[in-house]
Amino acid sequence: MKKIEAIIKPFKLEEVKDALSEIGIEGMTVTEVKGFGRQKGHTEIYRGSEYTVDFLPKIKVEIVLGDEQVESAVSAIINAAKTGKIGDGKVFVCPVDEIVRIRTEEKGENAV
Amino acid sequence: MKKIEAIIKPFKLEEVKDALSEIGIEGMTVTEVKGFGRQKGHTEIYRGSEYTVDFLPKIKVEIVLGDEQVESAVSAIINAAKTGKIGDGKVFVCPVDEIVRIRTEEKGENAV
Amino acid sequence: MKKIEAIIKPFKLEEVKDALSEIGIEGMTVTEVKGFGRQKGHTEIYRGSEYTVDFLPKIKVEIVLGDEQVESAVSAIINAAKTGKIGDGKVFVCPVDEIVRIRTEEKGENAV
Amino acid sequence: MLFLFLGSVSMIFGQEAVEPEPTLNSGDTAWMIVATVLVLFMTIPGLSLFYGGLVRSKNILSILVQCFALTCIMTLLWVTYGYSLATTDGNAFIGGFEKVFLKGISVDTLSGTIPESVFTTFQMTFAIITPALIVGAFAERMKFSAILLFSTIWFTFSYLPVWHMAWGGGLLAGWSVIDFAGGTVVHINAGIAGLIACIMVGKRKGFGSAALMPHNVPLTVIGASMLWVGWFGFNAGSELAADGTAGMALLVTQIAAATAAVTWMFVEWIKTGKPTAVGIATGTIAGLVAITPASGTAGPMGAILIGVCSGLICYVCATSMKRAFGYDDSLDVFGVHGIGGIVGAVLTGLCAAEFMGGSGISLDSTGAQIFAQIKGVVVTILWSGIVSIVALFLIDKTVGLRTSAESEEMGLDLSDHGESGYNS
Amino acid sequence: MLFLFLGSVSMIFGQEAVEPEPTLNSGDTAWMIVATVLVLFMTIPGLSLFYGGLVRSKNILSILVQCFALTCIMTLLWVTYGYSLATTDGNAFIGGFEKVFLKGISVDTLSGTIPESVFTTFQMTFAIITPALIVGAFAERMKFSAILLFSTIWFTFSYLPVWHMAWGGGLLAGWSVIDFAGGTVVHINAGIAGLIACIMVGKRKGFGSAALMPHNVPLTVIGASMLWVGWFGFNAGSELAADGTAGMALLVTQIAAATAAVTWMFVEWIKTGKPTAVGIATGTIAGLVAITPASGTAGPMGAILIGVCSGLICYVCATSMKRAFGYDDSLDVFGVHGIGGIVGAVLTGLCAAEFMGGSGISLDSTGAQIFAQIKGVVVTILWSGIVSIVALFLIDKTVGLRTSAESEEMGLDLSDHGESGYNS
Amino acid sequence: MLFLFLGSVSMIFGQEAVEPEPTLNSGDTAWMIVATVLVLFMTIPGLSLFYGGLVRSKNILSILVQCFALTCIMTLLWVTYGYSLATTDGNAFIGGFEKVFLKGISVDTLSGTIPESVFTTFQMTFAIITPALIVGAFAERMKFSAILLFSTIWFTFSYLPVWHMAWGGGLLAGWSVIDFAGGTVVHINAGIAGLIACIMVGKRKGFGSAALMPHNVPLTVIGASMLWVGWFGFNAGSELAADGTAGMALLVTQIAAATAAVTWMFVEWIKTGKPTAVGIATGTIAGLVAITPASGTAGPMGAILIGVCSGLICYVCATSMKRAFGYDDSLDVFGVHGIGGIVGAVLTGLCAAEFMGGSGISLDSTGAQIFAQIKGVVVTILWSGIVSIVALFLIDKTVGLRTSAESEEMGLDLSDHGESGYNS
Ligand SMILES: Nc1ncnc2c1ncn2[C@@H]1O[C@H](COP(=O)(O)OP(=O)(O)O)[C@@H](O)[C@H]1O
Ligand SMILES: Nc1ncnc2c1ncn2[C@@H]1O[C@H](COP(=O)(O)OP(=O)(O)O)[C@@H](O)[C@H]1O
Ligand SMILES: Nc1ncnc2c1ncn2[C@@H]1O[C@H](COP(=O)(O)OP(=O)(O)O)[C@@H](O)[C@H]1O
Repeated sequence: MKKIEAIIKPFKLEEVKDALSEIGIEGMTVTEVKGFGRQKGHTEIYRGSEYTVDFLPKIKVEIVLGDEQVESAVSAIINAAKTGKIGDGKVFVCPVDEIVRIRTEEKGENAV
Repeated sequence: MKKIEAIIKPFKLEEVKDALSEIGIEGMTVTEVKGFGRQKGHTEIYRGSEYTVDFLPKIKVEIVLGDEQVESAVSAIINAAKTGKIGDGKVFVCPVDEIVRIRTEEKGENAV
Repeated sequence: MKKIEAIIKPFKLEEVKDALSEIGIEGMTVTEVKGFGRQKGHTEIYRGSEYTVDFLPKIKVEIVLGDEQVESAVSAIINAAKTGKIGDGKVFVCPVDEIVRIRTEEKGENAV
Repeated sequence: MLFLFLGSVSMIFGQEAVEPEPTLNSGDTAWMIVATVLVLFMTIPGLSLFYGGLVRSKNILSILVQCFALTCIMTLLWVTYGYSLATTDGNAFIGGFEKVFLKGISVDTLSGTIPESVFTTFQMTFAIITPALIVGAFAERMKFSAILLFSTIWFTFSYLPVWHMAWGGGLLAGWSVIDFAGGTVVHINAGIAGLIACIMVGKRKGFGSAALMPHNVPLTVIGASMLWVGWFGFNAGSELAADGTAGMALLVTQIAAATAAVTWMFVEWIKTGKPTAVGIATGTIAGLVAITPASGTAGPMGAILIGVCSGLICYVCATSMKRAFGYDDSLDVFGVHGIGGIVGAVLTGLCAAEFMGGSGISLDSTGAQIFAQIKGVVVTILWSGIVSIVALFLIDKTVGLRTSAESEEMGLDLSDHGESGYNS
Repeated sequence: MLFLFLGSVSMIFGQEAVEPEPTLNSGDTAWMIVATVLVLFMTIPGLSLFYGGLVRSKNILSILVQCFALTCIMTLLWVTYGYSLATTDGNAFIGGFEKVFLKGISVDTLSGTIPESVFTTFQMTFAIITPALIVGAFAERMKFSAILLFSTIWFTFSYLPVWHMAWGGGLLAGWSVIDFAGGTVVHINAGIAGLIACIMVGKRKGFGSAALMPHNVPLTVIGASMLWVGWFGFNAGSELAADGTAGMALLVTQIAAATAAVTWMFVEWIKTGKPTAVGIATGTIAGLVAITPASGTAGPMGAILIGVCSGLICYVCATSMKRAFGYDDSLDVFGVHGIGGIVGAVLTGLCAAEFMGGSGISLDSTGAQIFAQIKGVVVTILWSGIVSIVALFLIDKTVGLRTSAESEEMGLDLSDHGESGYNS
Repeated sequence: MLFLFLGSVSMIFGQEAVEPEPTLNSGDTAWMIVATVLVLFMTIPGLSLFYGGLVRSKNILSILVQCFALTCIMTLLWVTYGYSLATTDGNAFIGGFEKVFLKGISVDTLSGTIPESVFTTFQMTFAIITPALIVGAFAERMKFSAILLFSTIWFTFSYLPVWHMAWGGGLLAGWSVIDFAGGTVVHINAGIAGLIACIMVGKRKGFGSAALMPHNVPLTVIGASMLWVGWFGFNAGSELAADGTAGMALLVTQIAAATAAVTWMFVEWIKTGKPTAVGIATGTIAGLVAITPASGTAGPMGAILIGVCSGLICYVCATSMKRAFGYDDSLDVFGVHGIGGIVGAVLTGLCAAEFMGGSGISLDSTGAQIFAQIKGVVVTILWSGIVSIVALFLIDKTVGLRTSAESEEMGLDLSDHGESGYNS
């Protein structure tokens, strides 16, 4: 079992969600995060001084799934989230040892 | 060493925290997240139209701990977080290679 | 490839970011979290009663990087984030299977 | 002024001065229109914000909608029968029906030196704020439909009779009870209803264990500021004229509010080490409540006394007493309005005395006046208490008082109003 | 009062009563200074908050800056030529230039019983709020520079002429159209401009598919409360005196606002099961808009009728009609001000009738009055519509109306004003 | 009006006109009660919000509590000795003690044509806002206890003497310095105290490197709007009557505020490419400050001149000058109130001249008037500066001025008041 973590641009969330639904993935957890990378932040003006706001708003999407679904999920995310402009984000895949659904105590891939 | 990530209903946080304390786990990190799954969101009304708010507020609890504590921690979380209704959430367990306590630079399970 | 997760005190974020930049790490993702640990929260007063606010604001910094950078990154974080007072936080290192840059679809360490 | 003029003309001509028909005074009218606006401003946005900031974010809209809807509904009830039942002649408890639907009010009808339209609108704003005050007691758990029902019944059977008893020539007026601007009619009346209601509706889930913290203290402080500012319309407006008594009401209102706030702040500072924002704001309201009945008769020294007493006593009631008895008066309607109103009502008798710098009760009759004040308090407590119990009992047996546990968990904003207060 | 005095003196001496020069009345002046303050309060902070709460958080500052900047710019335009072109004698459509730069206004010049300085400032606040109302229609997407240009042109070629036609002795005045406080001059005028503008600027990205939810409903409710409170300056202030008509305007304004809000609330409750905060707040504004032209002539019963009709009709327009036609009038400027203004203008004719408790049109002439009202509405719609189309077309071809897709995505706060509303 | 009447009666009878005792004028009284309410509204909630939005969220409550507590404490100090020391006869620098505890003020005592109770409350609101203005300079780092101490000392030894010098027949009055509504007494006085205090308390941690961004710009814009609205009470209220001068003060205040805001906006737009919300709001305040001393004597053209100059000069001072000198005047108390006050004080001399449309200084004496204005400015700067230095030095050596580094990090809300502004 794996966990996919995708850092994406906030306004792409809906499209990513829809792309995942299409390949049958209906569960995910979403966090508002701030990203720091090559994409540079905007400048804000305050009292005549300009400040660069380094950290840009991003969305982290986490999906836990079975090994065989990983590949299609990653490409669904990439297709939906890509704008081709800097700051589009990353997808990471990590190993997961165990999954439990709290409601039913089902374990493993059944719990997803 | 392992990391437990539990996605739970927000109002269960206190109970989960207490259940973990009871088995001697005193450290954890908590994030407000939004969950998407089988549980369907509420509808909101705006200007006469109804919109379904897909993403539901959830809480992610992260605990890093030694291998032998994992089992009891998972069952403590499950017991405390369960309502039996859809949307109760999931528990994931992932491997962790190393832990450091910043203050003392202690490493491994001592750092927890 | 590895993911470093560091839980730090909020006002140390700038210093940690700068310390990482110095060793060539320019990408990271930051989340506002709440921490529960040995450090005890402040008390707030409301209507004559005091309440202890258990959960303290912390910052989680996530960095994905190649195996050989891990050590220097961890020590950079520790040096920058340390105050020596309780509540300084933790650094965790987890394994990562794959990384993709959404914009270019580059994979592995090139995607960082 | 016109009196004066007519007086002087008569003197000039050596004629008999006849008591003149009151005519419209534009200065009094200007002030009373503004006073009306200020009292409306107290409820929306003032009180709404004061209360709204104190609840959790999932219930902010429920408070705002409750205050807003009551503003509208009380306007219509006042027009329909409230004005008539409160103000026209009747028996010792209630007036009659001759002015239902504001019958007879035209552009030309006067009430003293101001248009009757202004008088009825001014009094309408009092009828609005009183039920709105009560909602703080059962905040975060009572059903919207039940609140509207309760307010309508309570307005009809408690607000209007107490109005008539105190200000419409009824029972309390007969006892010469002094209630210049509504300490009894508004604050005690509402405070008791709040106490009964919060007990009968029951405690919020988590009360006593979880910290049910205010979600937005700045809103509360802004709301308190607006209440303060609007209160001058309430108190100085109750003179119904722009004259020396209105001016003195302005001054003593300001002094009592400031004194009570400072008292609360220092007591809290000494007891807990930290003077809080919610504390100083609540202290101000306590002072404003307590000076209300006295604002037409007290002098500056009386105002200081009333400020110190109300700040001190309401602090104890909103903190220790509430904890001791264990009722969940969520936003301290009873602790501040009920208790503050009682403190003020009793001290009104004392501070009207000449030796206190008041407007003229002699030393001898001070005791009698204080006794009359106490009688007024007791009648109001009983009346409002009984009406509240009966009304809540009936509603509980029919539509039900309390929202479901699940709705309470989710928040009244979503469950009752289908909306969240904050989105991104 | 002084009239009265002079009258009585003359009677005493048996002299002929001469129509006296109007002199300054301090009560009227007091009221009109305050009314001016209240109308300014309607725009900033009232309207700014009402609108600001309804947009997404990335556009909050754009709304606030737009309202604030228009307040300043309209002040200067009014001083420069607005007051002169609107109020001085000219032809049926526009006044003259003799008072440009407020020439001739001094400490001693009067306008009726109040200083002319007060009259011009009072009217300035109307000139401020009218263009500010329009910004709700194209919120979240129109460029700041284009908004300032459009407002300047529209103010000059639509607001000033309609003012002159209705209140400056022009065309509508000649037809005896009743517009006591600006239903036509302000609300229909702005509502039509909003409709045209939202169509010509185009829909927001995501309109119809994504939920473009209000980011802070409490701000909206506070703003609506402030609009309500300030509206008494608007309506009762339009009497330019503190007298019985001002008092009646106060009363009917309150009744209509409350009635429309309650109507909206119950309709929404029945249709969707939930009475929302945005709903009841919007209903109030609909009622306030609709009573505006009628506030000097309607009685309480007329106010209830106007409240019910405007609540009902505006509800339908802001929900179903907008969806049916598919234009993105973001904050319902047309649905509430345009439609509410039209409903009010027409009903003004009816409610002025004696049998409706109004101020005296006989049954016979009611039909004629309603017809005059309709003519006034049509002229205003055409005038404002044509000016808006031409102005927007010209701006589109020169500086452009709409912000780039990227800026819209990022939000106008950052793209136009270089600031975020909220930081930590 | 009464004068007029008595005059005409006397003429009729051919008697000698005797200077009549002033009697209460209900219109003036109505206006002055409202003006008092408006000036209180400026401090709470106006100024509190304006400042509160500009700090980081961990310090929001500290600002709100400081303003609120100062409101209360200054009320009590004014009642106790402030009114007496400021207004009664004494020497050139300070008054006497005969009205301590408001001795002698009753329902019947008048001050001109209004009750003395209204006059003292009106002036009390000025004594409230002046120390509250100062807290912006040392926001986010000074201890609450030190602030209360400093304010009390500064009020006693700087505010009261400058009041007496300018308005109580003292030194500046002797020089015929014009300060209609408090440019010198309030704004320069507070601005200098702010400058000294921010230097002596030291910079905030991170000043100059980190972006200490405003946490809630909408609060700031609302606050600025409320200050604007309330300022009419401040300026037009300073006439103490509802007459032509009050009306003109209303008009010029509006014009100057709008002009300064527009000036700031365009300068910022040109220099940085973005007109910000904080910018336009600050520009308004600069204009309001600068017109304050001139509001009783300037005409519309003078108001435009004052607006342009204050917008421009304050922009430079709050941006470039502050950066050049490196002091951390957190919320620009000196840059806006100090500098704006000085600009206004000097231009008051010019704009009172007849050729500027002012109220009547001849061309010849304009130079002398400007010189008198400058003398007034210099005296105020020295007086307030010295009192501030001594007071801050003493407090620093006793209770300490500055909060600990840790408390500053945590935020004053938790460290001084035991509360967070926002919870969920
Ligand atoms: N090494 C990293 N570890 C964790 N997150 C990263 C890393 N590098 C980039 N990110 C995240 O990805 C986002 C996009 O990265 P950026 O370098 O700006 O653009 P791109 O992905 O197009 O090269 C960042 O804002 C950050 O949230
Ligand atoms: N595959 C998944 N990956 C990550 N998080 C998930 C996944 N499936 C569900 N979740 C999280 O768990 C929450 C509960 O899931 P849901 O399907 O609604 O109910 P249940 O867990 O009772 O079956 C979701 O809101 C989401 O946050
Ligand atoms: N076992 C754990 N798992 C996850 N996070 C932890 C754990 N223990 C501590 N933390 C995080 O680290 C923070 C600091 O820990 P704490 O025990 O207070 O101090 P210290 O790290 O100095 O011993 C906590 O607030 C929490 O966010």
